Amino acid sequence: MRKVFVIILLILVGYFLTNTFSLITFGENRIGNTSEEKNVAAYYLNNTKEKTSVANVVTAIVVNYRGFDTLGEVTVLFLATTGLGSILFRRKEDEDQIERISKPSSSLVQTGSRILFPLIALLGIYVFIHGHLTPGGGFQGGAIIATGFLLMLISYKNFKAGHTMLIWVESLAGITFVTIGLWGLLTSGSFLENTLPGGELNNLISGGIIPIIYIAVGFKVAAELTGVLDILLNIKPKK
Amino acid sequence: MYNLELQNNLITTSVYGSAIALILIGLYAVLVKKNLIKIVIGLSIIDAGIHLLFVAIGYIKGFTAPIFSPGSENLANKMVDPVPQALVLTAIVIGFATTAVALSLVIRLYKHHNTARIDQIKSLKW
Amino acid sequence: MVISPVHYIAVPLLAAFLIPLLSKFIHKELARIVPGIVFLYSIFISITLMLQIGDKGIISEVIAGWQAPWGINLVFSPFSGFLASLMSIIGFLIWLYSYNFKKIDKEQSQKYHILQMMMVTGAIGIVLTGDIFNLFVFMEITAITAYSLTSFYRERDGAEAGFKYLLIGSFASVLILLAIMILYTQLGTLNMAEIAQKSHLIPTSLKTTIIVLFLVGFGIEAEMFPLNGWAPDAYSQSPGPIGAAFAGIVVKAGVYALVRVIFTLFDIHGAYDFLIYGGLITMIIAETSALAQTNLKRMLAYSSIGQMGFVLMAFGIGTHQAIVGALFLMFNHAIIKSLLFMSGSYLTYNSLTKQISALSGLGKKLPLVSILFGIGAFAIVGLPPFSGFWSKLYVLSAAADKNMLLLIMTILAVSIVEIIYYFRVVSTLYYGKQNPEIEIQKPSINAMVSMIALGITILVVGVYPDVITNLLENAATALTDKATYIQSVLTQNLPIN
Amino acid sequence: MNSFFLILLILLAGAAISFALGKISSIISGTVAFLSIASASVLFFTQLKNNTYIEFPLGEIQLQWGIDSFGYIFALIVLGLGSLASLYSISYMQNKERTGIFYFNFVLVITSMVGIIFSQDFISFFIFWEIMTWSSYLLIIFNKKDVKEIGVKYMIFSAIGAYSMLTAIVMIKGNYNTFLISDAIQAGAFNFTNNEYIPILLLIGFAVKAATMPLHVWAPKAYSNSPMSFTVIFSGAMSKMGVLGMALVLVRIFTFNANNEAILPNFSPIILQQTLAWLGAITAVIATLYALMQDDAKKLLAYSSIAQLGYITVGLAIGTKLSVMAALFLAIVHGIFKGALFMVAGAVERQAGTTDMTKVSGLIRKMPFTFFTALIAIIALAGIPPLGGFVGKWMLYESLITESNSYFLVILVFFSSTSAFLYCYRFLFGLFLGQEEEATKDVKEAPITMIIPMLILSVLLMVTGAYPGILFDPIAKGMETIGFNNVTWDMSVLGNIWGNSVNMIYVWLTIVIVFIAAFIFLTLKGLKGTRYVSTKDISTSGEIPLEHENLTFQINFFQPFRRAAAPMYKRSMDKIWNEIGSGLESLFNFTRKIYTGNGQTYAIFVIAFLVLMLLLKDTLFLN
Amino acid sequence: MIVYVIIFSILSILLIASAIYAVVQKDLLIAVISTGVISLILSVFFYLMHAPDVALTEAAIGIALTTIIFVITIRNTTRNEDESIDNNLDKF
Repeated sequence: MRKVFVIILLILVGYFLTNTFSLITFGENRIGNTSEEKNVAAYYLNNTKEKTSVANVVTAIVVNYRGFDTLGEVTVLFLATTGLGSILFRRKEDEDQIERISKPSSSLVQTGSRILFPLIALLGIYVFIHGHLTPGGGFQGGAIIATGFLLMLISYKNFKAGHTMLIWVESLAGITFVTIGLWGLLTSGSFLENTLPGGELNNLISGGIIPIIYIAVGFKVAAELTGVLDILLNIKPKK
Repeated sequence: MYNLELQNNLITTSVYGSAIALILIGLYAVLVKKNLIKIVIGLSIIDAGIHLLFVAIGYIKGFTAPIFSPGSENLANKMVDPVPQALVLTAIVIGFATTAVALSLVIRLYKHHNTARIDQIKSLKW
Repeated sequence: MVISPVHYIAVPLLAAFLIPLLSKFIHKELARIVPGIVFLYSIFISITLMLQIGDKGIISEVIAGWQAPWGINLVFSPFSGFLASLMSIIGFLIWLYSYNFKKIDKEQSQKYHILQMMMVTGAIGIVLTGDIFNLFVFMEITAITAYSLTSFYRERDGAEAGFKYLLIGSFASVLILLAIMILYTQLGTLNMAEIAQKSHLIPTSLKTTIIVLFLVGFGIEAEMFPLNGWAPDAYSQSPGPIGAAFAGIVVKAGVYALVRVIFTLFDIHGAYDFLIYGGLITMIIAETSALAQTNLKRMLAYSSIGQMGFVLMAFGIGTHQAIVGALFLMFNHAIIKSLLFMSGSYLTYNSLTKQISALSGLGKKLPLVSILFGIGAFAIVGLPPFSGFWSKLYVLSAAADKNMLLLIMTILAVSIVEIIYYFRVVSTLYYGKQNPEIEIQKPSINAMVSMIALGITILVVGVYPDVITNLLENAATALTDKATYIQSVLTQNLPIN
Repeated sequence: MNSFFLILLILLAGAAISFALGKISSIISGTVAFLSIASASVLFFTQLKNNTYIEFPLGEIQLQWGIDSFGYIFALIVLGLGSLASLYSISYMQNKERTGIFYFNFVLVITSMVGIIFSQDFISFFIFWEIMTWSSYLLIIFNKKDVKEIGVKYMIFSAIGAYSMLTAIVMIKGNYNTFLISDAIQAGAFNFTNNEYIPILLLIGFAVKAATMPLHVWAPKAYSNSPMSFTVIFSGAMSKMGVLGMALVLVRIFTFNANNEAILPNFSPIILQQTLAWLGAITAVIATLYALMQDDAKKLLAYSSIAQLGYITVGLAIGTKLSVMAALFLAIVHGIFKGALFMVAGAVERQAGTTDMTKVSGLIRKMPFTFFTALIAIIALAGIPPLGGFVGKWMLYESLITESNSYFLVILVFFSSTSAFLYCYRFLFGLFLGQEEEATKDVKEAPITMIIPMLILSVLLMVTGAYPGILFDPIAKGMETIGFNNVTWDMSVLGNIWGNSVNMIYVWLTIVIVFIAAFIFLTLKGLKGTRYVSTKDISTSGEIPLEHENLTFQINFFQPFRRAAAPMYKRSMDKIWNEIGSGLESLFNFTRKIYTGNGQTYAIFVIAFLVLMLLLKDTLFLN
Repeated sequence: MIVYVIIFSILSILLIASAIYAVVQKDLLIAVISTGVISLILSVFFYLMHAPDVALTEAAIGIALTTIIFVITIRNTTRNEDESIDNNLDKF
């Protein structure tokens, strides 16, 4: 009964979705001529190169034009970590009984992860340092680093992700982000304003504050995702 | 198969169609499956569909990625729409955060009720 | 530094990122104190900016130096400013109330305060932002914190409530994302002012789809029937002050978004009727469901939903006076329901069960809290001389201007239901048999201060509503004056680059 | 400072101070309450001149306060009775708990009634009305007896009344764009032919407070269960607020011509009038029948109050000069004698511990002053000459017979007022005469502060009986204010259209002389050879009654009557309302099952609603 | 062009198939891995639609992290959708 009703509903939903998207042609150029700047996309494509000296337009949008969204987004992650901590909170007295969810891994795995971890971390750092030049950036790099930590967390029974370090990294990265924003407000009158010189396109050091913010985002995301994993892995498994 | 229109239609169908299919399949899981984890899986499938749709509306046939790599500095007029991509980036991360919270709730519910079936977790009603 | 609306967001964020460091390396107490300072600062900003804009001005603040359509902007109009100020004040009082709330674990209190502060910040962000996707991001901030806070207590069924909330809330975000997507394909912009300016260009069939998606998506946040299944659970299972925050802050943000979409983005008359009927049905179902509740907080939750239905309906009437009434209702609901949740949570805390019957005779043991609860109950059902009466009067006379006799009758019939269940609680409190075994935990000074502040506000506004009506008039004008909104957003603050 | 504000301020301050002092001593608290009410009354009657008005804005709303001759009538009742009742309650409330709350609400009720009298605009009228409602609610449940049933019922009916009034008020605002009562009257807002809803809704609102069928069901228990010193106000003054409103509206439901004579364009206003008159008459009959069956003196008085209010309603509804005058006269006199009777009941309750007539009797020797008050008040209540009650009833009958066009109505009113003799007799006999009970052996007379107000009220009753003109004067002025022309009256002569007349002073003198003679004769006779026996001092067929057996003559007092009238008691309005209530409750219980508790179901609701909206989108959101 | 058509078609079929499989599969672990496959295919889609940033993000977050938190959850709760089979997810 419920199933039939749901399927009827789904058919209707599907009908409306198809109907709607049949009106939005796939692959159509809705930007128009970029120099006319009829819409935001055109404006971004037309101006990013000159005004921000960032090669990756998506990065420019994510970090600068819509940097506020990104700030919100890292906040969401931060809050998810905090929320997870509160949802899966254990009292102090339970703390001793923590058991890693995996049995001790074989030494092969352990050695492998120990070798792999710096490599993965380096890759992540590379990704977010070059966020303004190539695809990738803070989120991607941060997620990659978190994957590296995941390896360590599951292969070493007692690998603590280092709460103190996580807190430091997370807080400092967040504070950097907001402080840069407030610096912009202070000096140029608008929050997150790109106050540093743009530099040359396609140089590593270019784009003003954009790479700095993206690096901060990278560290923050890495710390937050690691924090999420850490919390989840620390749950006492059900007997 | 050389019919250009047919090719276009096929691509359109495969992108939009699979996105909409993902949404519907995810919805089915959320609305019918009783297992909490299945429901969360359903939610992330819906999210995936939405993300695909989002990128798809920014796609412009024959254009390149919105990156001024060396050698393509003057292709501003030939780049796909970067805005949806930026939005999807945000949406993916937010989706992940939501999924993490959802899963932690599932863990707690399981510990509390010793079941992961949504129709048995009804201590709050009316 | 010049005070600007962005401080509403930036300062709490900075504080939120700082708190883990501060509490770990300087002093643990800082985790609880800093949010209070932040809220005080928010109130300070509110006052400064409200004075700055005067009667009609709108401050449109751009972010990152990009002029309105290209970048994100924050709009501080009398309308959004009113709501932001209200949220800051309620947020502060809730912080004050929960400053040393005994039920919150010491170790948990840092997380609690961060989450609570960010929930308010997210709601303020929703209200202030001028960008539809940014609104979505702030909605997610609010939502994530709300899910976590709902399931904060381990000993209750918080997780269940949180999961339901999350399930429905995810639908909301999916629907809103879809709507934003379709909107973007049609207009190529995400700026709300520009959308408002160009919305007539969208083909009708797409436009209606967008509206439906927005209405249902924000309707979930605004607790519209039948989208509000999550609400009673979330209210009743969350910590008491968070129930207050839901009623006073989170739902308000949802209503704001809904109203913004209807009044500013798409000026659609059909949507007014939608609000009226949606609000009316919400009100009837919720209030009648509240009648049979045995759990105090769940009863308050249903009552809250019913009030939100009333607010939506008042907005749906659509005249200037009705909007003033609706805003007045929002204001009243924020302060009164906060008071009810705060005092109610102390009362239930001191009873053996959470049931209403267990409250009997507590009026003697907790006299001040009970009187405050009584004031709240009298105010929410709209008895003069408490503030609830005036909002009801405004809305009713606006409805009478449009000759909606049936509507008036229904509202008042529902109010009678409301009177029944609130008076049942009050009479149980004061005239029930006492249970001598209960040990009473007296509320702490700070909690009393915040409750008394709310109680006094209710009385003062009730006796002399003029203290607030001027603000409301301006806010209502700002909401309906679409042209000024567009103008001030799209031409102010030229880009610096 | 303006006297209006000063009066209200004194009263409010009195409320606040007596609330604060309630913890310390109930006597001090009560004294403060009495002093504030008394000084407010003094201020009112000395400082305020009739037809003075003040205006002040509250936001966009223009408020107007003032006092006219019509309000003056009710101010007499409210403040006079209020002062006496507050004096009375000092001793009555002595040694009771939570007296702070009692006096706070007591003074607040008085304040709000004064406010109602002041209000010349609907907003302040409604505000004070609601304050009156909730503060009296807190007093009704003060005794903690049947809190849920009585309190909730009172609140529901008050809310029905208040909200119909509010609906009417906002409709007046919507149609005529004014909140001022005078403007509304000018614009013909109460005119039935202009708008049917406004007068009907207003009348519903006032009828609730005046306890008119079928909205009376809250009244019996509310009257009998609140502390007696408040019931004095509740029944004596508060119900008159309903009368005030009804009088205002009913006068204006017709269209008037230039000479202020009603034009009768169609029958609808007449039907409304007749309906109300019939409702009043039926209320009187039914309440009288129920009053007969009560064993508790307080309940008896409560039903009797409802019956009396029924007469007043009839008088107002007939709407002629004479009938309205009769109604207003009855309203004042009812305030006096019902106040006195409730004071008597309170005194008996305080001294003997109960007012149950099967347990208390023969108090005449123990409480002579109380008995005297009861006697006088009962005479007035029954409408026996020479007291005020007679004058009112006389006028009412006259207007009913000559002007009502309906003899059935007359029959009903006659029936109920003759039946009223039965319960009047019972009250007096049950409490004060007859054999003394063991349980009430040690009863003493009530303290002096309770006796004084009772005696003052008895004296007032006698005076109004001899010189009804004292009351006719303000009533006539008041009636001229609300729209009657040339209201004539005489100090103590009642006339009728056939040219006969009665001079009340002669009647009074005659009866008093006869009464005194009889009193002396009976006392002398009684002194000689009366033997007092206890109720247990009997033996039935040689059986000696057991100790706990109750053999009072009071049990099943009107048993034969009850048997005869059994069908009347079978189906009461109370039951009907209860059935409606429980029906609604089960309906609500059914609808709330929508919240099944299953999150998935809620999700399906969302999607279903979304689909529904998508299906309807083109009809709903087209423009 | 035609290559694209073929790739898109095959990918979309795979996508839908793995989505359906993720929903119907009773073993939650396999279902979760299918969800990971969805993310994988999705990131290919993104790459093909000239959204390398999104593709990277989806790859890092969708494939790796989302999957791993699902697996942790399953480990902590139950592996079987109907909860009849014992949870034997001791190592992974």
